[in-house]
Amino acid sequence: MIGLQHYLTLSAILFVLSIAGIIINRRNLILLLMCIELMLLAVNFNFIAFSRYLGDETGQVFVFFILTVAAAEAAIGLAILVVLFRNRQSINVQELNTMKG
Amino acid sequence: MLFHTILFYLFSAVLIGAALGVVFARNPVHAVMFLVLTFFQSAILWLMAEAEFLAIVLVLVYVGAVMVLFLFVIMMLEVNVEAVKRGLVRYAPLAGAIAVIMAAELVQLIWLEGAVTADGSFTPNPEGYDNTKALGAVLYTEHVYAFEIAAVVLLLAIVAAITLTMRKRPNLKVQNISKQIAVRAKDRVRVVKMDVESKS
Amino acid sequence: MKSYYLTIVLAPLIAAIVAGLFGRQIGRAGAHTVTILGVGLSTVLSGYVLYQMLANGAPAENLSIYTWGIADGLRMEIGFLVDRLSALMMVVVTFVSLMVHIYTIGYMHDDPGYQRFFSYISLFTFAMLMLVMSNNFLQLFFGWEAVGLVSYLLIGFWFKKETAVFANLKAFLVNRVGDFGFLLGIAGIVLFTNSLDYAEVFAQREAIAGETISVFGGTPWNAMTVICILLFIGAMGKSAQAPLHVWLPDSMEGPTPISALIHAATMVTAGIFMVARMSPLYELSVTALGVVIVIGAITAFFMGLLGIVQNDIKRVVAYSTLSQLGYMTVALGASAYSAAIFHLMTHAFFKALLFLAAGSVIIAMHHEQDIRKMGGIRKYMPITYWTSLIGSLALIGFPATSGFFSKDYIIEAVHASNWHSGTTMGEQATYWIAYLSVLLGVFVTALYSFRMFFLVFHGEERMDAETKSHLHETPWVVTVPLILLAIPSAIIGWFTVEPVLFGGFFGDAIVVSESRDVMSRLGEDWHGQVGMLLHAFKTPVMYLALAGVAAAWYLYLKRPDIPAAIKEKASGFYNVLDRKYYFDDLWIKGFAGGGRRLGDFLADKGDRVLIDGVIVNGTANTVGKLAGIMRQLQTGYLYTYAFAMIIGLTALLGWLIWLK
Amino acid sequence: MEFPAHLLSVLIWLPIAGGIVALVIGDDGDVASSKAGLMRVTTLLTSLLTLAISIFLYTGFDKTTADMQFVERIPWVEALQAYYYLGVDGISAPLILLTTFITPFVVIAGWDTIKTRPAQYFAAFLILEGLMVGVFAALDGLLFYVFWEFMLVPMFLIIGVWGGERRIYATLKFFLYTFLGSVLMLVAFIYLYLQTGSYDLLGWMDAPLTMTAQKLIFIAFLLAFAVKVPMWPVHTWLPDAHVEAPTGGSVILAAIMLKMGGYGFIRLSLPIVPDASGYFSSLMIGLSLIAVVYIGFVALMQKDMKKLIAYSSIAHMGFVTLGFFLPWHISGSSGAALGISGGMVQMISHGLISGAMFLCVGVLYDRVHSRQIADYGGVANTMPTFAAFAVLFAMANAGLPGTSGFVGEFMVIIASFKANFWIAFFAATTLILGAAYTLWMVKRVYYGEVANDNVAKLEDLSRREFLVLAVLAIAVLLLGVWPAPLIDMMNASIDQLVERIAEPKLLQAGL
Repeated sequence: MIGLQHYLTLSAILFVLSIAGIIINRRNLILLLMCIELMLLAVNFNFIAFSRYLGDETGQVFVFFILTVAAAEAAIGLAILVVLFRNRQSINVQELNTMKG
Repeated sequence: MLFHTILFYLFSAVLIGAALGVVFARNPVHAVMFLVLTFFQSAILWLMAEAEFLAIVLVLVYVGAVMVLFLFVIMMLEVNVEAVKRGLVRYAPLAGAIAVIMAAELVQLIWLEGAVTADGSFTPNPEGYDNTKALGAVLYTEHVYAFEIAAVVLLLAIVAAITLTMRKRPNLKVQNISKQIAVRAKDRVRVVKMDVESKS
Repeated sequence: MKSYYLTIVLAPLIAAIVAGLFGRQIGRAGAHTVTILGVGLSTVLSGYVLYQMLANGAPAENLSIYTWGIADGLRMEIGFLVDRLSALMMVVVTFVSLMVHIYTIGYMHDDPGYQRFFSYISLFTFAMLMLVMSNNFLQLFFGWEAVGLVSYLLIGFWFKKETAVFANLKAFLVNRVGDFGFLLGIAGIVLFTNSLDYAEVFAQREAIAGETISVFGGTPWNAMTVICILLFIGAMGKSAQAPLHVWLPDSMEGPTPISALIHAATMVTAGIFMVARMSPLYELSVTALGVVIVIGAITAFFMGLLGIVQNDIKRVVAYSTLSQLGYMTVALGASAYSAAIFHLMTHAFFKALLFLAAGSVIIAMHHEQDIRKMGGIRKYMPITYWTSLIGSLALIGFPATSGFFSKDYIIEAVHASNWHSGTTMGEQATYWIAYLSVLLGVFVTALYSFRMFFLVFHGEERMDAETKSHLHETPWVVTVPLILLAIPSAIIGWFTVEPVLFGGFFGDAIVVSESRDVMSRLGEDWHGQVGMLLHAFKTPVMYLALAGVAAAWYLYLKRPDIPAAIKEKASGFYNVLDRKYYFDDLWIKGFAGGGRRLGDFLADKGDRVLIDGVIVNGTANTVGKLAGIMRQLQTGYLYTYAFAMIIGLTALLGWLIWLK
Repeated sequence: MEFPAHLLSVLIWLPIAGGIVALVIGDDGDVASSKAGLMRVTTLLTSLLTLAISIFLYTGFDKTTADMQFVERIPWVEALQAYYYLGVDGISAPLILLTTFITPFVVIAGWDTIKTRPAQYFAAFLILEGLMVGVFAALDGLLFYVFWEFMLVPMFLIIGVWGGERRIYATLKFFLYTFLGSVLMLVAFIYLYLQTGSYDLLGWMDAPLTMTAQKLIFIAFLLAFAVKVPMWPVHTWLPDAHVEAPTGGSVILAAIMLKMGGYGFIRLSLPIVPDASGYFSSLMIGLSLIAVVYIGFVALMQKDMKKLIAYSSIAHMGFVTLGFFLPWHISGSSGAALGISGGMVQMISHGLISGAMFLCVGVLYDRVHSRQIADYGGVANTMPTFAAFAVLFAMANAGLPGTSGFVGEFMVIIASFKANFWIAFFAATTLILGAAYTLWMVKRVYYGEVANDNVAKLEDLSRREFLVLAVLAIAVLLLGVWPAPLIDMMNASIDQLVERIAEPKLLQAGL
């Protein structure tokens, strides 16, 4: 019988994978963004599973908003990426250390 | 119910495989394709959890819009994939360690801690339940402000993205139409009065 | 009478303010007119007050003017206590001050700071009157410090002179050392009586004497002894007793009228006056009296010796003043307060006279003060000569002059005092130190006085021709005060010795315990002035004085080569005298220099290195260094921060799940 | 006499409003512009008006009661039980009068010597004035803290913007020192709030506290106030701040801001934690005496006039703290109040004298642009009137009777003799040390031959400078000759304070 735990486990696996992905793909901004999308997906899984389990639509409303914000985030993130590439001819994170004081 | 279970495991397996693909793909284009696959599988699993509306939205918004955007950008930028992927292994142990620890923590939480009641089975929805309708009913009543704000956020994202990527090219030769129309004769021709010059 | 007293005090003050603030508007004549009027008014009224007391037996008055402040039950008031002691002091102060005012017209004639000078000396008169008329310790301290202030201003009157501004700073600081003790003494009095008023304090004096106070460790000291010695430290500063005497010779950098008024006649006697005023307290502490008499004896003899080697005309007189102040102090220590005050009075006249005469010579010599460059001035300046002679004779105690009576009785008093009849070793030693000092002091006094007298007025004329051609008697504003001071110098002793010393003149103002009352014992042998003159021939005092004069005559007029030879032979001793027993070195190099080095050390090592360097900036540096290490973690790469967050999140989760 | 309603509020907010108006008027970036002129006149009038109104504080003050007067109490932050609660007693009223008295001088002193951003300069002083009055008038802990901290801001700007060469170092040091101290004070306030449920300062005074709590609170207060006073060894910010601050800044700093520390001790430490104050009183007396003696020697060797006066301020403030902590060492029936009164008088007097001395340095600095003693000599030749004032203030600084400088020292020394001979002994060394460092400076700066061309070119006081110094001189002399009005003003409150600290809180609380 498939239940809450299964969904949660799936979500956990996705989450852990996305974290590993962030660490491994630390140099490529695009892949980082994709891993973040993956992570959000994992979160969404949790919300949906709980929403279904508790019979409360509010969880799904949350997913709805997360999707909205994630879309906005992806759009702006990619826009920044484009600008960045235009200015530095690279999206290698290794070269982005102007934050260092 | 068995059929249901088999389907769940099947789609889950594909989902995990696709996610692994996203993480480990050498080519970003492949990674995007794997991500698309991940989303499709997720949508199916959501359907199985009776969240139809969100499943459709996921496919439409993510696969249809966001992923296309990703692809678009990747292809436009023509990133040197090899250079970017170099040194990937160096952090793999760290990634593995963190992944294992976190997985252990989550397993602990989900299965052993009893944070979730032993019987996590979903109660079946009542007869005539319509996920989209129910969601709509909540969204436009209780969460209407948040909904409006979400709209604003999206608008902002559009504005921001356009502003960021708009390019001014100072050396580009373009016509300034309004200036052309507003021009007057005296701006162009200068009448000079001068004395007659005598030969000498 | 209140309005009289107020007028006496305020007239000089108002004159000083007018002359000081509006000096430019009223001009020179205006300045001296207003101040002389002010002081003159005080003189007349003071004389009237004294006359009322003597002739009509007016009682002593103790009245309060206004309340300065009340805190914690301690009343601090400003008020006047006018009894015969203060009345006498008032007359002396205002009279000498008036003379000096007149004299100043001539002496400061060409000085650009004319108005300022008059303002200062009037202000001084005010302060001194406040001091002597005070009925409480607060006002006493006010006057005490105020005269010190004016003294400071006047010593440094010619502030362009480096030596003058050095001397005034020195004078003020040394006086402050005395005031330090004085203030502690006052604080001690308040501790035991919770009052600042003389009358209230004296009423409780027996109680203080019963108290003890632990100063060093747990050893209890008699409270009265501690208080009296502390107060006497103040007197030592103001009255220039060794070792706080160093400022007085240097104070001669000030204009001569000041030396006469402040540093001879009045201010320096404030200490004597104060101890006499406090006689009810001192009488209860034999130890304190012992300290007083020994300090006085040392000052009287050793400071006199220094006078012999000085070549500056004013400094000779200054050392003479030190020595005479020593005499007065000795008298105080012998419980012969009236003798001390009597000597204070006669000394005020003849020493002011000597200073003014010296000033007169200095004017005539165009501000030359070195007696080696004078000589034979007698015939050019007859008035100055004769008045100086009277002054010098009074100083050495020549029979029948005022100094004779006062000084003779100090010596007699020491001889007859309880110290003589004391049984313990300490008392005997004290007696012999005091007695020998005052006795030998007579010889020394005569020697230096007449050394100066002969070198200045007799012998060959050693000044240059230029000076000599201008040498003539000084104008009347100078000579008149000389004459007016010469008269009391010569005769006042004769007329006042009996009432002041033996007539119970001071009434309740001076309290002497029955057993120590040396003056009344001497009074039993009193047979009139003539009797005393005859008695003088039987004591060594007069012969010592005459021997001194003779020695001076022989050494400096007849055989001037001998002193040079002595100087050659005993160069070690001479050096000790010339360097003033190295006291200046002790104060300037020892304390002042030590203080400066300590200050430097504390400022550099304490504040700059230890506190600012180690603690304040050290903390800042440590934080900086730590931050430098932490900074290495901040690579600036986005992913480092992301990793940190992830690791942190994992750790937090782990802590929540497993450890909590 | 009738006095205006909300007198204290008026005294706080009028200068602040005036400061804002001055900011609004502005200066057009030009000192000589008509706007700048208008701004200056506005500033001066505001400060004078504040002074005039503060006279009502004196005339309407009831000297016979120790209760708070001119009380205003309006709810402020209801959730925190914080009130806009103002009131004065004999301890704070003289300090408020001092504040309103000094500020006009600062305004006049900066009249045409401030060339950069004059509007902000004058506005900063007016706002500072309001805040300082606020500190003295506040009876609510939170309100007190807000004023206390806000006070730092204008001062920080004054030193940081119009200061000398090393102003950044000095401001940072000043700010960090004082801020560090006051943060702990806030912690203590919060603790007291949790204990009593209100921010009422007067309520805190009656609150029972255990000895441990008292000790901790005392230490927190000590850090805040000792830095402000400043006491040895947290004094080193003061010389730097003074040296770098513009003249007006130095005057306010020395005359009033240092008093905040003393006020804090007497308003908060003593009554709220009397037992801990007693426990630490030996330490406090020791530190005070170190301040008197050690700092006296340090002051002696300063080469910079402002630094010298700054160190002398530390030494004089040592008398304040000495006086405040004497009561626990005096066994007899009287003397405790004498020391505290002496400390209070010393604060007022030091405000006048140090302010005047900094103004004197300012007069010289405006002409020669140097504060080094070595750059002067023989100033009395070219500036006789000024030299007269300078010597007067120097004498007052040395504690000469007849000037206000004497009154406090006298009372504290007498009280300290009641405690112990040696305390009085070391305290009295100020007679010598104070005279030594002050008069040595006078000698080197004012006396002697004209030292150099700069001195030869000096001009004597302008009318503006003369007015400022003359009024201060009169105040210093008046207070020295007749301090009774000031002492009377404080007596009732100080007696009450002494009674309060005489009975231990521990017994009262049954702890």
